Amino acid sequence: MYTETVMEHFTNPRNVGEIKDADGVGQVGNPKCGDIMKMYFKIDDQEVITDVKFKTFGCGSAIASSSIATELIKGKTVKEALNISNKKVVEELGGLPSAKIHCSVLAEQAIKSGIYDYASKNNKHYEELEGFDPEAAQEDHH
Amino acid sequence: MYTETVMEHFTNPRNVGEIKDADGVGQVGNPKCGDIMKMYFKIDDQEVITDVKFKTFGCGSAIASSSIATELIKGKTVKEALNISNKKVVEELGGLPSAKIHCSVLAEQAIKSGIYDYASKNNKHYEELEGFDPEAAQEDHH
Amino acid sequence: MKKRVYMDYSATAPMREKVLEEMMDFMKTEYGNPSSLHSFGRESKNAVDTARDRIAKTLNAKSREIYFTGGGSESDNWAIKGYAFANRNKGNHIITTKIEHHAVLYAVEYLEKEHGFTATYLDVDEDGLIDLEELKNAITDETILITVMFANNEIGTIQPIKEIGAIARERKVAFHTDGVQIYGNGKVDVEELNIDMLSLSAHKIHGPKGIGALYIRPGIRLHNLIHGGAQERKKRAGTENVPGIVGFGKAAELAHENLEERIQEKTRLRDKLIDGILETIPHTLLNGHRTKRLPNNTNISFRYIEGESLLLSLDMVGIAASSGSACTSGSLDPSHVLLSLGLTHEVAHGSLRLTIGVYNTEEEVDYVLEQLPPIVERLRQMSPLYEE
Amino acid sequence: MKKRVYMDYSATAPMREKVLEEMMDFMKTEYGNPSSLHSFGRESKNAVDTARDRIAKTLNAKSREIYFTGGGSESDNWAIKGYAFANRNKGNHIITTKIEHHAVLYAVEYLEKEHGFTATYLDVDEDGLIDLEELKNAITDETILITVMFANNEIGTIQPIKEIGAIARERKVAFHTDGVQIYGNGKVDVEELNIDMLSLSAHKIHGPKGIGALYIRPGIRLHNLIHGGAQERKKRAGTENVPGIVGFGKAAELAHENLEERIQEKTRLRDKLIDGILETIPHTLLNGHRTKRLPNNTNISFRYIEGESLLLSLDMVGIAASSGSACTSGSLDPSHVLLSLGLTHEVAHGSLRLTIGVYNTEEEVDYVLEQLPPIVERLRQMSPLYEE
Ligand SMILES: Cc1ncc(COP(=O)(O)O)c(C=O)c1O
Ligand SMILES: Cc1ncc(COP(=O)(O)O)c(C=O)c1O
Ligand code: FES
Ligand code: FES
Repeated sequence: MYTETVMEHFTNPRNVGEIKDADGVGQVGNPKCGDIMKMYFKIDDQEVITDVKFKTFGCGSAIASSSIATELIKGKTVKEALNISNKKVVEELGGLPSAKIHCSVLAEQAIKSGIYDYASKNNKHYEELEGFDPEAAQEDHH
Repeated sequence: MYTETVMEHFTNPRNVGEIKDADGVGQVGNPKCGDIMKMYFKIDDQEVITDVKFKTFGCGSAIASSSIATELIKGKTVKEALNISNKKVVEELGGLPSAKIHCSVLAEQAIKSGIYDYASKNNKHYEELEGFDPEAAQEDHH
Repeated sequence: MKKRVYMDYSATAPMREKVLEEMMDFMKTEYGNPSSLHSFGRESKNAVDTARDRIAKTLNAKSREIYFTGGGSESDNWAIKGYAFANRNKGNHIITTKIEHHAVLYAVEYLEKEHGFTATYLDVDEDGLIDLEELKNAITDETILITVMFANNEIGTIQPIKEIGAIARERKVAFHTDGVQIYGNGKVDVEELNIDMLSLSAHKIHGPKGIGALYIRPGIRLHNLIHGGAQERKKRAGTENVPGIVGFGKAAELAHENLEERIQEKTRLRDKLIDGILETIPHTLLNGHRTKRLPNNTNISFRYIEGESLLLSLDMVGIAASSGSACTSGSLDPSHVLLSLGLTHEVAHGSLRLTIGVYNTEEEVDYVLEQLPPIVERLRQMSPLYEE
Repeated sequence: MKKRVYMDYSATAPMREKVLEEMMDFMKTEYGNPSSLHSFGRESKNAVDTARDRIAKTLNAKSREIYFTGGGSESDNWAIKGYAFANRNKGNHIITTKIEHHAVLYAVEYLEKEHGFTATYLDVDEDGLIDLEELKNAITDETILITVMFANNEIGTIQPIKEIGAIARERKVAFHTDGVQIYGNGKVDVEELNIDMLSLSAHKIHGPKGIGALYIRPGIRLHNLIHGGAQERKKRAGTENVPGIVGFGKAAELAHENLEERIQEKTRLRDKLIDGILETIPHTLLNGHRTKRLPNNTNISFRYIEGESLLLSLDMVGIAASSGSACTSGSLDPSHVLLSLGLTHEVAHGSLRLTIGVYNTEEEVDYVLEQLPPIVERLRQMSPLYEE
């Protein structure tokens, strides 16, 4: 059902945990389908993501998506991170079953949500976040 | 499905054939269910059945029933023959499947019909034949 | 040991060794419910997918258009009742024929009798063919479904399916066909033939019993016949019969290797049987179309004798066949198919169906041709209908 | 080789060797359609009769009251739709529960949605038991059928079937029960319990997949679900799945040898599992009644974690189980059964079902008890819901 990459990330997830003094925290998802994803960001003055951690209550692909997404954005600029789509996450995982695509969407949303938090705290504006509603993402991502 | 006795009588039926100068001939049945039974009787002055033959268009149990019925009545008096019921035929065959009971009824009817013919030609009356309608027996025995 | 010749392949065909071999793994070790997440279950799921691919390929269909069922009868019932119930807002009229298998006939009658549908039962000619003009004329604004069998199980006649499919398509009526007998005996291309739904059964092609399939064209909406779990893309509930499905897939694959050659070989043996019987035994009559017929089907009426006696006699010399006679079908009426050809009850009763399979040899055909004449003669001698 | 522990027997149980052995004859040589007249067919018929006898015996039923089907889902659908359609002149109301298997639940919903019936779905308490008073109050003049499952497949709770049967009898309403899970896990006496219809499935008792049965009390009238040939006394068409039927018969016989002892042994292992988990892992909760439950069922919610991750992790150490979580059922919603007990979505998601079979050993139970705690701990560490 899952690719080897998914299983590998599920078994050895990268970047699990919390960041106490995070510059941005995002939480998305909906317990209804069994998934909540929380992401913590450290972002430096050059808008580079120096650290990122996650906690996920969710299925195997939600965990693998969190893991690979955090890997993808670590060391990248905020702009670059905002351009990571769920498609990219799926690609990197070597594919997901069609019923599981929404788990990768969750990862995309968690990134956006965390950066949104960082942006509001620091009075920054990213056009990639236009139209993004962190409330909606937390309520229901379907 | 069939007992050994049925199969034996089907394979080696007794008394197959016609009697050209028969004293009585009975024909019963209905091609609708696949069965027509014709029985020929030679009956002497003492009302003893000295010979009997049959021809049957019908299933295995119809043929076996004809065979055993003719055996049962050969040498018997007309009265005795009239008292042979289909139950007796079934018994002698060691049983018939329930859907095949009507095939044995056919044999009982053929005897009655043949004796009825003999009786009408010889102006005889048997109380066992009261209510017996050879026309009905020929049309439909169900 | 007594000689045994099985010539009743249209009733059911023995499993081929390779089919059983593939099934064995799934009966012995690879247990697991394909809907389960764990690895036991996953292995089962792969096997199911492979089988679906194999069957789809033989029909020029997509895998996701194949739904597994519990057999040909279930497929027929599902297609007909499921389509009728789901589309009754479009109309309540169904067109079928008088010579369908009972799984179709009784499903349609049930809808008429209990659920307010109406039906037209098309006549067939003396060869068992429907009239395409009659079909066209039968279509009304209320018509939602045409169900005409591909090839008849008793007399082997093959209907003009392509033309029927074209008419259905043009008139925007769904077209179901019972393909149980044609499958493995002829080419079936659901695209070329415009088939919307097609019923199949595994045990007729040397697969296991109790497993079948329904091909459903995308866009065709059916109610479920069996509601419940999410199996078969939520269209047919019930834990998948994995060994059965695997066996069906293998049987389908095997049946379509050298399909053309096999058809030719079966046709040769069939023709030898037909010609041999008609030439050596008087008062005989071939039922069904002489050439538009299944390559494995011989159906002959022997006047003056009755089918069950004939079958019993053949059975005693080791030949297994079937008849259109009363006694084998659980009913006492003669075959509705033979009567639809215009045969009298009496003649319909005296009919014999010999259906050939891959395992039959020329020697077996010769054996039948040798055994049959004295048996027929003996039974005729016992028949009050027969006068030399 | 990696250790493999199968504890998902309620999903499907591997065939026992003796079952396969008896089936083999009918897959290899004894082919023949049981409805055929010839000797090939007759041998099949005898085998079918034997299987029917064996099953009837285990239920205190008569052989002629047992009808073979394509599985438990078909049996449920047939009982419910068949009874409803055949008795709609008496009324249009059906009573069932909120925790039925989907084969029952969706069949009832279908009748409501598409065929003008109405239904009452009884609540259950936190242990999964229905309230008999509520049942009585739900019966109206329109009520024709009560369908309440014998034992639940997810949480194992066993309903007061005898009392339900008595109420149904007294109020002259037909009573169907889904016996798929209880069969082989408890005594079922259709007379003592006043059961009018009972669904069974072979693969849950180490028989083959794709075969089931419906017990029907004489006098209970159903429409056919599958019309067609005269098989199963004209009530269920389709060429008999002879190997499947033979295997089912054998499995039923084996499951009822020493039934009492087996139940005791399963109960012992089950209790060890339940107690072991509840004692060693905090924030856990047993689902279903503690004692009125299937002897083989353990269902536990682990707070803060999600079922699929748990199953995947168990699978990686060779343990096959199932969950009431979204992801295994083809739907994303949590189990309707767990929600009916009053669990929140989140807790319902974190549940695990371990179901024991005859092949499980005490060592395997120990292995699970050893593997589970670190897995749960690891997943909890990843969970945003968990605070130590
Ligand atoms: C309680 C219950 N009813 C019905 C079924 C359906 O049985 P089957 O999968 O054989 O159709 C199952 C198992 O899936 C079950 O556990
Ligand atoms: C034409 C046709 N349709 C349907 C069926 C029913 O198939 P099954 O016996 O697999 O249910 C058969 C065979 O019995 C058949 O010959
Ligand atoms: S997180 Fe919703 S199912 Fe994967
Ligand atoms: S004679 Fe009518 S079936 Fe036997």
